[in-house]
Amino acid sequence: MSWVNAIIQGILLGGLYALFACGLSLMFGVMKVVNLAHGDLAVVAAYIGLGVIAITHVPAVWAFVIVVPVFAVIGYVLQRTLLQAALDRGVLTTLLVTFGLSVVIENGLQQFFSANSHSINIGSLVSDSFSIGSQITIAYLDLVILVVAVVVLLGLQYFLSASASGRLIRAVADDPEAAQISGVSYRHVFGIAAAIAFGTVALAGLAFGMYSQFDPTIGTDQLLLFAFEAVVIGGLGSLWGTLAGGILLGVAQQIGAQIGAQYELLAGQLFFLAVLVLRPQGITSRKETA
Amino acid sequence: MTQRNESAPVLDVRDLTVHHGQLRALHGVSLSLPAGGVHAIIGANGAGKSTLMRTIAGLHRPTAGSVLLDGADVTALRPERRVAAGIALVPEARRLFASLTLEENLLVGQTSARPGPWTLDEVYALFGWMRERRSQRAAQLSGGEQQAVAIGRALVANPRVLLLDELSLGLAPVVVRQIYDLLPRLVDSGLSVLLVEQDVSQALRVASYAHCLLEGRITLAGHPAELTTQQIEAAYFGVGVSA
Amino acid sequence: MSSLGPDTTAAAGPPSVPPAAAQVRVTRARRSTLAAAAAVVLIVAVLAYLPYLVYSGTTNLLVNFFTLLIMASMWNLLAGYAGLVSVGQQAFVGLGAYGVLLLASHGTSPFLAIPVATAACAVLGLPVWWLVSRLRSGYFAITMWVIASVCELIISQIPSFGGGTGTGLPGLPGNPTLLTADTYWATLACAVLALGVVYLLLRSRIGLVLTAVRDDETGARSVGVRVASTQRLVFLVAAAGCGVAGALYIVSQQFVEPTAAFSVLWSAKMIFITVIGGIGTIEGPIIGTIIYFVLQQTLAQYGTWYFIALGLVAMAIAIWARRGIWGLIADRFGIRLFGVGYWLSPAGPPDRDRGSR
Amino acid sequence: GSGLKGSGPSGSTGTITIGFITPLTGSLAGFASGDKFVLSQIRQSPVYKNGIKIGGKTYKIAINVQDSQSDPTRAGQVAQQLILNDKVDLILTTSAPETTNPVAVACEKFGTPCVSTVVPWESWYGGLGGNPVKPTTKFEYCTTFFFGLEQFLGTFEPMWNRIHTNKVVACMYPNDPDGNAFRFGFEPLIKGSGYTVVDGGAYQDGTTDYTSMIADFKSHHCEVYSNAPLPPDFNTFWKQASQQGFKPKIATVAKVLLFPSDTVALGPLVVNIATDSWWGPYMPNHSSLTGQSAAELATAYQQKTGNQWVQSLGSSYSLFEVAKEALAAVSDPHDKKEVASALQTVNYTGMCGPLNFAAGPAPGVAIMAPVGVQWKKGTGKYPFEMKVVDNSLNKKVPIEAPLEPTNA
Amino acid sequence: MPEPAGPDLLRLDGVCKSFGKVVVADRLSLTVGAGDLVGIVGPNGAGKSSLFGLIAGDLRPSAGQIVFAGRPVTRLDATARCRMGIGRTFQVPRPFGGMTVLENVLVAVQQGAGLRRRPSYAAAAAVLDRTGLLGDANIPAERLGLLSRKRLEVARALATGPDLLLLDEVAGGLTDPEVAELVTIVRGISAQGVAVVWIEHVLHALTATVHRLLCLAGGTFIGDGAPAEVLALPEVREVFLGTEVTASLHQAGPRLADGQDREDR
Ligand SMILES: Nc1ncnc2c1ncn2[C@@H]1O[C@H](COP(=O)(O)OP(=O)(O)OP(=O)(O)O)[C@@H](O)[C@H]1O
Ligand SMILES: Nc1ncnc2c1ncn2[C@@H]1O[C@H](COP(=O)(O)OP(=O)(O)OP(=O)(O)O)[C@@H](O)[C@H]1O
Ligand SMILES: [Mg+2]
Ligand SMILES: [Mg+2]
Repeated sequence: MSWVNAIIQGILLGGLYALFACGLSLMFGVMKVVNLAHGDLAVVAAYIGLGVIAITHVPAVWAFVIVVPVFAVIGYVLQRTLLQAALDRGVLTTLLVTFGLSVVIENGLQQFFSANSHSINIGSLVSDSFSIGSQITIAYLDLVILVVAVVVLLGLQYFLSASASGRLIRAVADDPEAAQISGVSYRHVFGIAAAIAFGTVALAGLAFGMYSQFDPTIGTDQLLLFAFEAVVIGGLGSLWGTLAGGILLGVAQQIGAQIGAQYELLAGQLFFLAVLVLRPQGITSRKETA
Repeated sequence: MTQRNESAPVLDVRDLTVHHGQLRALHGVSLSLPAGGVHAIIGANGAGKSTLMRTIAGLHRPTAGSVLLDGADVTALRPERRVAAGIALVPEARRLFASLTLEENLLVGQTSARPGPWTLDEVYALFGWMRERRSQRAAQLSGGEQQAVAIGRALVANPRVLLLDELSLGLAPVVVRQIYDLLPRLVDSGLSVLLVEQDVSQALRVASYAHCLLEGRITLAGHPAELTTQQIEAAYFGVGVSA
Repeated sequence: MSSLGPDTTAAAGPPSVPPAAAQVRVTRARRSTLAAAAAVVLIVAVLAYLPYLVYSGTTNLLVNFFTLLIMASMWNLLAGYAGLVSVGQQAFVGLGAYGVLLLASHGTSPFLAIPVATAACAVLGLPVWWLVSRLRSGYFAITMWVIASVCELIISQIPSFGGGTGTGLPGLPGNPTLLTADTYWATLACAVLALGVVYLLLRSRIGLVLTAVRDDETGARSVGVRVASTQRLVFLVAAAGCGVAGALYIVSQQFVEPTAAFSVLWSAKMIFITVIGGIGTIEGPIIGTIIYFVLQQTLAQYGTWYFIALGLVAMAIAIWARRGIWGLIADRFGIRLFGVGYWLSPAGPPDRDRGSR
Repeated sequence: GSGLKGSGPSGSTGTITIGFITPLTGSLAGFASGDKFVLSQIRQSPVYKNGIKIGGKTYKIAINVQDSQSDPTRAGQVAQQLILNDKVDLILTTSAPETTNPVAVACEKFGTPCVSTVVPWESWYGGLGGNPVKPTTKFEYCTTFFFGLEQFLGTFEPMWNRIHTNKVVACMYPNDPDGNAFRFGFEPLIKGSGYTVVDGGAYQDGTTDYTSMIADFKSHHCEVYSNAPLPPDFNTFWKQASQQGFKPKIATVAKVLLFPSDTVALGPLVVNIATDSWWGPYMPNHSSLTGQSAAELATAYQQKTGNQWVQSLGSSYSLFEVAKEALAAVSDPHDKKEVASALQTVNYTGMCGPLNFAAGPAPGVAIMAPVGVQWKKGTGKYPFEMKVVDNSLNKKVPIEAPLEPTNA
Repeated sequence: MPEPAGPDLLRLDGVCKSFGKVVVADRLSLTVGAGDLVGIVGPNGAGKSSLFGLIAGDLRPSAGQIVFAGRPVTRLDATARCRMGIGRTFQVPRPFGGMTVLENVLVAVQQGAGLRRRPSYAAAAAVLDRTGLLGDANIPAERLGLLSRKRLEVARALATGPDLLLLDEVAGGLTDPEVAELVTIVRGISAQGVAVVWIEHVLHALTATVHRLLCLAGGTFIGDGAPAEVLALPEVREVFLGTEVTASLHQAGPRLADGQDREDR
């Protein structure tokens, strides 16, 4: 029974990872921006959420109604300026630019908002849960995060593969210049893609702000690597793969934790390596010849 | 389609100078393409033909000179806006969207399409093999197949001016013939074509006018019938032929 | 250093070679390279004598400088030449450090342990390479990071290494003056060796092969390049190089702790230094390390503002000086200190240069 | 005779330079949040402002502040730099082993007197290579003042005893310097006092899910909870514990909830969690530099910065008191050996109460007397306040509120 | 069908390959003798380039065997096959963009042909000279135009010192004088005993050079023999030259304005 619980909790945890990885999957997997500032951006979203709640007194759970659009706009602007400039100069440049951005964000937050930790207060939802049998307890918060992750990731997958805008995003990712001569404004399209990615980053930041507490440095310290792993396990460019990757990673960690608390993270990492040994392209992508 | 004064050029290139970094690839090139015209640009390797085409399409910013479409200056327009205005380029080396399917490539080509006769169905009808391969990814198409898709992608934008860079490159004779046979009909539908072609005889056969480009300058221009082989060869190679 | 000299040869090929080819020469080094060779010898000599000239505060700083220089050069070799962008080189930094710790706790002198730990890192690089060799770009980068994390997690489970608490390094000389001088010489020697290896590697046939593989792997295979073994060689050299840096790190810190030894900050610093200095050039990491050090020494007291400045510098250079500071310098003055390229002369005035001057 | 220049002559100038290494930036910056304020207070005190009289000569005192950036590597590097480049006479360092341990190692190696604080003495002692179980090694240059596992137990156990429980303690200690010190030092002490220990395992810092550990605690029916985690990890754990229905009757936490911001982040779930307090406005202590009381220092901080007082104000303050005590006892402040041995015998009463470096559990260790506190709903400006509920170790501190079960 | 000039250099036996539903090689068999000069034509997408991939080792056949110089090479990778003497060009040039033209060729000389130092420099200069790239030697390959890139492809393949040279559409886009120049180069290569297999759509280049022409379509050779003979085969005319089908193609175009449509019929 405790194993069943471990797996269920792993799936729930995976929801958090997947949601956190969603924006990364779009930026890294589709737009080829290695976004090292991803975690920090999520933290910024959480700070904005905090500010929005303090000023408008909206219920915390509804903060996303304001934060997500705000962040989407930030994403659009950032893409049209900094990130596009980096992307035009190659993938390695995005690595350095987003690294610089990460450092600036972390220290800017610390300078202006101190190193203090915060959390997004969601009242009793934070401790509410329901039980299945005597052993398995499921927290509403975790469940909500998982559901949001599933809806967002599958929705985006559908958007990318079936909608006209999604097609344009993929086209631009393939060859921006060719997109231009096909009548596509690639800066705008990528701006939109970044806006979507940042919207999901905002969701992830708010979710994490409710799930735990955040401070200026936590974005890179804790979740960034897990998010990258989820994206890679799932295969670059596949959002439902990222969802599966996040969940598998969560389950692997929980199975490790079931053996011993010291193996929780190790189990996740070893699982990741095992996946890449068996499927170097991630679990969902087709094998390709260059 | 609105009636136009036949003598008014649809595309007017005036004194175009383009640099690649320090290298001046075009020196004050001027040409005008009348509605319904098929102009060929011929010239040796590195003469600047592709640079001219790409500049007209908006991919290079000229250091001097201007590009006019229907008398309106489009020099400042971005490439995607030029597509909407009616300039479509089939680039050298095809440049398909490798991870998109054949059909998706064509659909992307419709993004800024003007109203006009060319639809996906028409393109499929033109290239018989395409319809059943439409969900194949572009990266997996053969070179010739890719060229055809690139042409299709430009056609569905229903341009007024079609720029074809190295049209026949890599195509089997059957396809080349098919595409060249198509040209007059494209022209009939109101399109004007600017064509870069290494195969001079082929180019001169279809063109109503030819410009010869040498080291970034137009050295010879005229109706194909009026140009002699010697003239062309002289213009083509100038003095500096590599041994 | 004899190979630094001009290495020119007339293309007196087989008899069938047409006259045009017979008149051309392929040159390896240009004049600035010769001057550089002399300068390098002089600089190394002065540096080696430094402990007799300056107080240990300076040499101690230089230890950090050279350690970073080694790491950045290795990352540059890996990413700039072999196209393998890794964010997990800290795996080898940590393994190098813990290698020294392991040997020292069994009675070996830490200084003697440095080469052994370095070799061990190269050996450990083999299974790691087996794991990552099939991966490219993003997959490779992230997997390396995960491997570093695995190393950290495993090491921090080992009680004799101090677990997650960390531990001091036993067996160092008690005299601080001697200790700093020895550490300095060891670091200097390793740095000279590491840069020398990188230079010779790039000057050898491997150098061309690496660039070819980076530019087009399929193309490289088709001209007979053994892609896998070349990349493996470079990967192992970089593993050893980062290992030696880690070994020097523990000797100079005299203390090691898993989170610090396997910190992703190492990779961040390597990337920062290399890209700022100019990736894909031997000079780049040197310039980059100098810039990084100057920034750190002058601005670190400003706390968060220092980091904000660092981040902005990284972004600005990445965007406005793609080829790094060295790229700017080299373009401006047309110099090249370490000549690894080939030059055909007289190449005849190529047609395509027309109008360029 | 080797001709090596070495570190050069130590300054024989009229200025004493004190290095102060603290994590001003990075993940541990919360610990150092009061340090800038403390420095401003210190610099205004007569000794630090006007200089100190030693052997008839007045020396000015310069303080060189360095940021460890919460990075052990950086901490070690700035320590070496302070010693070798800036020729400091003495190094003070604070806030968690990640900063204090590499600094102490460098000081011991390069022979520079060093005082640390806000690190359990066992972590510090072990980090220098000593064995805290048999603390016979005497470090020549390094000293520390704080407290240890015995004092943690001395603070926590009376609180446990006052709540009726089944005496089963859930222990959550990560695999890091503090966590390991608790695992190897604290658990035996708990067992020794008649409690049963359930160890949740040496999890890694930064773990994001604790449900299996919680399930373990639940299945052992633990009613007492003890830990030494990083703040965000505790936040996650405690929220999950409440979701999963793990509700220990008494929770006594170490290392977290020292700072008000963490309590706000946890929200109402923080009420009645107990922790240790080594300093606070309720301490009947006075500055040995100015005579300012603990309450006055806390009030001044709140007025100056608008933030709620933090415990590290007192400990950082005392670092400079200790430095002054040692310097006043030597004949040459630039003689590092002399300063170091003076440090080993400092015995004074100041902002952190009486500190005696000669009488500690190990050489060079001075022990403070913490009290047990619980977080209660605030009555004034701040949402939660720390209230003294148990003064077993320090009877001079008045009880402010009744001890209540964490989960009734 | 002309007999191979020498002993078999390359032999394909029942080689099969398909990509999903697309069959590019259906039990293909082929022999090429040392010093042969063979041309391959075929419609776009017939599998010509894929055939080169199979021979050079970039693609693995699903069945069948490939023998080169008397040794089975089916299991060897591209590197090993190159070092055994198979040199190839790519239809879409793949230069090493960050290196100069000289360095591009040097890699091939040093790795493919195994020469070192001075001999390798000499050989590289000779190859550059032969392919007319001497003037561009110090230019980074990424700055080359398409045609120079194609020349570089030939130069690089030649530099590996092959016994068998696979040329994939190297004349595409060349002017007539340039084609003539290329034909001379290829003839010269062949004269030195190197077997050449040349895929080309520019027929006059091919017919002027090769002794034997193959036409590939639908994964099999539908023609094999002297160029003129092969080009006269009705199947070849139909799928490759398109002479018979031209008329029907006119109907395949899009229906434009009504009036024009009628005119066309
Ligand atoms: N992006 C670029 N950067 C630098 N130089 C360039 C660039 N593109 C083209 N050139 C140079 O500009 C000149 C003209 O090139 P262009 O491609 O326009 O010639 P072309 O006539 O199309 O040649 P080809 O027949 O080979 O396609 C050449 O010398 C080429 O090397
Ligand atoms: N990696 C691949 N995956 C799937 N299909 C492929 C792949 N490579 C080639 N194909 C398909 O195999 C067929 C043959 O391709 P190939 O490139 O060999 O044709 P080709 O004869 O060289 O044509 P062309 O004359 O146009 O160059 C094409 O239909 C192509 O779409
Ligand atoms: Mg061109
Ligand atoms: Mg082909």
